[in-house]
Amino acid sequence: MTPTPRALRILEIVSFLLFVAAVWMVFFYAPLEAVMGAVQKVFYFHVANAWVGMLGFIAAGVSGIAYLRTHDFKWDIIEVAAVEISLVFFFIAIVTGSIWAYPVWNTWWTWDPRLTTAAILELIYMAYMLLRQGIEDPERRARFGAVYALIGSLSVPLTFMSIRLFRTIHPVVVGGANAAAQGGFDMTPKMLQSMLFAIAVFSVIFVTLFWHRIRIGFLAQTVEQLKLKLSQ
Amino acid sequence: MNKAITRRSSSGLGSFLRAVGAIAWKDLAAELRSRELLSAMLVFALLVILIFNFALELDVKARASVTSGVLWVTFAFAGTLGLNRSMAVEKDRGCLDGLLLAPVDRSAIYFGKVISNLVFMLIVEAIVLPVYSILYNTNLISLGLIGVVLLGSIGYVGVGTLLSSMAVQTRTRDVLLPILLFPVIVPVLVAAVKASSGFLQALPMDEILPWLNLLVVYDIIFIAVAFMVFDYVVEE
Amino acid sequence: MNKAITRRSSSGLGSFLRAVGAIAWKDLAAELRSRELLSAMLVFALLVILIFNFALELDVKARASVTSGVLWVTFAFAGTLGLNRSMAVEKDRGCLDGLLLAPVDRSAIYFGKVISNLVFMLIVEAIVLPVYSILYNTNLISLGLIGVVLLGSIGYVGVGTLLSSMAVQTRTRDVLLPILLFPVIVPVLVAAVKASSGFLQALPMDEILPWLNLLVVYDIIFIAVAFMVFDYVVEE
Amino acid sequence: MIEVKKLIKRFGLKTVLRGLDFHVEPGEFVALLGPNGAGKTTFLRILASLSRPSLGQVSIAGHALPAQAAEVRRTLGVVSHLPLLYGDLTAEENLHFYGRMYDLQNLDSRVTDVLHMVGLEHRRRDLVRTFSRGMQQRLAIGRAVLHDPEVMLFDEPYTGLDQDASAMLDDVLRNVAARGRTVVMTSHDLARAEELGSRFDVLSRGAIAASCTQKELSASNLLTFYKQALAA
Amino acid sequence: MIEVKKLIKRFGLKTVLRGLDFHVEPGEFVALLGPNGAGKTTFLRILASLSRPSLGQVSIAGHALPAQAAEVRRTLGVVSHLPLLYGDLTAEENLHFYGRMYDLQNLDSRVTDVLHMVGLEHRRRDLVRTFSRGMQQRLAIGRAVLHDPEVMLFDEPYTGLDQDASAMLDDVLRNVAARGRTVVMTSHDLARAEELGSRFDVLSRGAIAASCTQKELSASNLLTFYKQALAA
Ligand code: HEM
Ligand SMILES: Nc1ncnc2c1ncn2[C@@H]1O[C@H](COP(=O)(O)OP(=O)(O)OP(=O)(O)O)[C@@H](O)[C@H]1O
Ligand SMILES: Nc1ncnc2c1ncn2[C@@H]1O[C@H](COP(=O)(O)OP(=O)(O)OP(=O)(O)O)[C@@H](O)[C@H]1O
Ligand SMILES: [Mg+2]
Ligand SMILES: [Mg+2]
Repeated sequence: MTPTPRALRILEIVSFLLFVAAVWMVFFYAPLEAVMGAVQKVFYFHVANAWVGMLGFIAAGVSGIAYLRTHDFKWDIIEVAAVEISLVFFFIAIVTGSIWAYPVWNTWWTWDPRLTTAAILELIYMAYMLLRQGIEDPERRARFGAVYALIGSLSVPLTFMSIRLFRTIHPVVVGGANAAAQGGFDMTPKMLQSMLFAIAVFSVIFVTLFWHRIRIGFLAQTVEQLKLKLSQ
Repeated sequence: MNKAITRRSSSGLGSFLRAVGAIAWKDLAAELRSRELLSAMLVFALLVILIFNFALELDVKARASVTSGVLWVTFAFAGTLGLNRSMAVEKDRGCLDGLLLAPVDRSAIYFGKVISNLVFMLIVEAIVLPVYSILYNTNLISLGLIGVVLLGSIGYVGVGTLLSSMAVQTRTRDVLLPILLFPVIVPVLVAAVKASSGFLQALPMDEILPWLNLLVVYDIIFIAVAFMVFDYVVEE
Repeated sequence: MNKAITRRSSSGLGSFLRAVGAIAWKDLAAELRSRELLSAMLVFALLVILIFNFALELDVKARASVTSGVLWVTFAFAGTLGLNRSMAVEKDRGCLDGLLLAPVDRSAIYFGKVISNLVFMLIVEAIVLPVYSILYNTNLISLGLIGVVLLGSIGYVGVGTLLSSMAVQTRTRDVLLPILLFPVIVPVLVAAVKASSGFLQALPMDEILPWLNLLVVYDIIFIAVAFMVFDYVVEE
Repeated sequence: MIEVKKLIKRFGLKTVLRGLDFHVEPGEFVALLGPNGAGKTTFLRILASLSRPSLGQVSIAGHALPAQAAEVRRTLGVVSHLPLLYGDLTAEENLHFYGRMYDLQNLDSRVTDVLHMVGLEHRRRDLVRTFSRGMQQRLAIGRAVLHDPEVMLFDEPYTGLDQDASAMLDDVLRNVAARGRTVVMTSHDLARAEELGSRFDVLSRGAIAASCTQKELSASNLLTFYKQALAA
Repeated sequence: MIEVKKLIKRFGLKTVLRGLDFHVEPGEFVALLGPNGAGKTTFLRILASLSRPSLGQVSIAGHALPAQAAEVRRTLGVVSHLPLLYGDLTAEENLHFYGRMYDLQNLDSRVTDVLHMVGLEHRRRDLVRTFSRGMQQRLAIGRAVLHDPEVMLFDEPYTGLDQDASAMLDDVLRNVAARGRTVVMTSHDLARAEELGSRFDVLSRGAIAASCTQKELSASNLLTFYKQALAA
């Protein structure tokens, strides 16, 4: 088996350190939010996870296109990796969200466009998994997967925009405020810095995991090929 | 070929149960291998919940009253998905004929299918309920409610299995089932909804009881009728 | 056999349109004879409305606010019924292979199916709307609303046709379509619901317009993408 | 063994079987011949209790159809145009399932024997969905003889079988005939029918146009007999 | 006309075609023989552009598959295990539909000719759903030759055909062969194959085990050749 490349090793360490730094920044650098207090700290992880997750879904869509153009299985592997990891990230965003929601809106969940669109986005990629599971021929699985990843990524923008289009209780802090929002707040420069930093850090973490998952994908492929050799 | 092939010459009941078991087993075995149907039903159930709330944008207080309604509609839709599939499997390579050729009582076929369908349905419900409790932050996991879900599902599957085996023999099989099933199943759904919301709002038992009774009565009637008419349905 | 069989040696576009026509025609002809699908979709649509109605115990004012939501969910469900069926027909005696063997551009197959699906959908909607208006005596028949319905249906069928031709080639074909379709169609549904209720509540045009734009944008994007990737879906 | 009187079968307005009379002694091997659309399959489906007569009496092994279908079914083994197999189960599982439905004892050894007989041992653990046409037909035959039925109704059983499988089926049929089983088999392959059959009935326009036994035939050959029957 | 090099087809881990080489001159009539599960249908489906090769080159009439499938399709007429007909349309409507797909002129007369040829004139207005197996097969053959294709890929076309229909098909095939069309036909009926074929290829374990022309054969007979090929 090919050993973990050095770059990846380094990346692992870096992302760990960055994560610690981010945590520190969130808790000690960024000021305490006046109204909500400590809970608001969730915000940094919440947003970071959500954004990174959504970026991942977009990435999956792109690699879907790449696969359809080239019919090169490497893109299929990348696509699956992107979807799987983003599923996790986005799920964390939803969970942290509801952790935040409980004290602020005193409910774990409410039927609000932003929340619903988020949940639906998650479901799109569960459907993606089901689709792949239902197909045996790997070539066709890759093709259909790519097509669906592409279609799915089309509704990411709406999910992102929803808090900016609908009247919702879910706050906006970047790009225009939201009248009906509850628990909104104006970011102090330090908050903004921390948020951007957190997003950067989670992006790095995402890349690390992504890389690992892709390697696993390729290893799995080689295993398949070895099995094939044996079966003949 | 020359080796003697002996049939068990055991009690009717014994072989009846063996047949029921064999049929249920086959469905479960196939599903256990692929797990397709279950995961599909699950995702679909969640989708229905979301779409409902989205399309209706119900405000919170309005919702409290309709929780159980939405819940049961969800089960109903997810259920048809399961029923449709489990009968489509029978029609695929003419298997239904294979079943009908077997020297087993028709009711064995019926109960076999009922069992496998019921298992699928209950598994889905077992997963949807907790998710649902979070989404609607009301705790749905109470003994009473579980009882209602059980009763409701039995009635639903009892009729559903009958009607799906009718639908599958028509040319429009892929569309007919819900049309046949929904109108018939309304009494069960109503009773189930009422009983559930009774438990959710922690009404006194004597207000819930009538609905429970209704539910039980309908279950018995439906199963009994289905059991009796199934022969005519599957015979061509 | 010895008589010469000549092919039309006409423009690519001409034969393209003829192919599209032939495919749409075949579906419509079959349906015109049996009228099964349409009546099924209709009954189902009405059922969904009723089920909603009772599950949610909508009181008049509550209903007014959710009318458009109920309508679109109804259309969505009835639509999947239609899409599923119209693709199942292709899979039945291996017809899909027959289509793929034909020397026509894949997009001709796509548009042919889109047309027939759209026709079915619109017919159903054309009947459901007045019925609904009568049931809940609110007049739904306004030019604006009809426009929205048209736009919404186009987007829905555009993606639906693509996804149904994917679903039909998987093992779980009878369950997969709604799961694939509903989540991705949400943008269209949302925009449609908002726009419709805008017209129903006679909001000023500038409040409706953004939703109409969103609807148009998604229609264009979806059709364009579906059109571009359809080859990959049907190419074996 | 089989007793059919004035059998009439209608599909809507179209009458497919027009007062068909048919009688088979135990141990007879009837080759049911006839052009496409003559009504062979329709007739066999009625004998198999899969379809109801519109008019007329049908009885098998002394039990009337459709009234006493239950008794009739234990005595039947059927091969139809469809394999009647579950695509999502393996070859083995399919036979096991049907074995249980017929309530057979020491099933495992029996299944193994049958799989060996139809030459699918090496594929016993593969899903029937992935079988080639001939392999599915082989398994369908195995399914039909699994419980060693009294009466066998085979509708074009040689469809899609290769040389070996055909030879296998020849043996099976000779063997069962030798053991005094009753067989009704449709086929368009007159040569094969002539080899196997002890009696030849020609079904034409929904009635038995002509019938003769192996001995009566021995003078002329089956093809001419068949042609005359249809010409008449 | 047909050029296949090192064709490999896998389903998951199972390799069905193992480096198959196949070459057909224009006007040749190749009878493709082989036991059940040899890979005949899989191979024909690849030639028909209905299934993708896992590896290897395939080209028909100078066009490579799957790249130039569009060009290839105009030249093909296919009979597969399934009739590829719409059950809810009449015989006539089915042929009309396919005629339009192939963009044929004076379609009505052509459809009438074909229906006459396959002996279904009297049923032209009946739904295919209600056809017997043999009648569906007849129509499937009609569908395949409707546009008088250059290359015909027939997979067990005699399945379910009665005497007349088989004779009809014999004529059709002789006729097209005489008009210099290329035919690849699979069959388990060696006698018939021997009559019609100008060349005989035996497919076994995913490769062409042996091949010989009509002339080379004339000394011995096909059955022995077939047996030897498999024994080898
Ligand atoms: C389960 C509940 C929640 C979900 C599913 C959720 C989902 C999301 C998603 C997907 C994003 C990223 C998309 C975007 O930035 O527009 C986001 C951002 C955000 N969330 Fe939430 N959220 C939840 C609860 C909350 C709560 C309770 C609060 C605070 C009261 C909150 C505050 C924010 C803020 C401030 C942002 C950044 C918005 C911006 O981009 O300006 N979220 N949330
Ligand atoms: N469901 C149906 N509705 C209407 N007509 C039918 C139906 N099923 C069969 N038929 C008609 O009954 C006649 C006999 O059909 P059947 O399948 O019994 O013929 P067959 O003898 O088996 O022919 P083959 O040798 O081709 O199998 C045919 O003309 C067919 O069109
Ligand atoms: N989808 C699939 N998945 C896995 N294996 C398959 C699949 N389709 C076919 N096979 C396998 O490929 C092999 C060849 O199948 P194919 O249908 O080409 O055989 P064939 O030569 O046509 O046999 P027959 O004469 O019975 O028609 C078989 O062993 C079959 O099990
Ligand atoms: Mg027949
Ligand atoms: Mg084959």
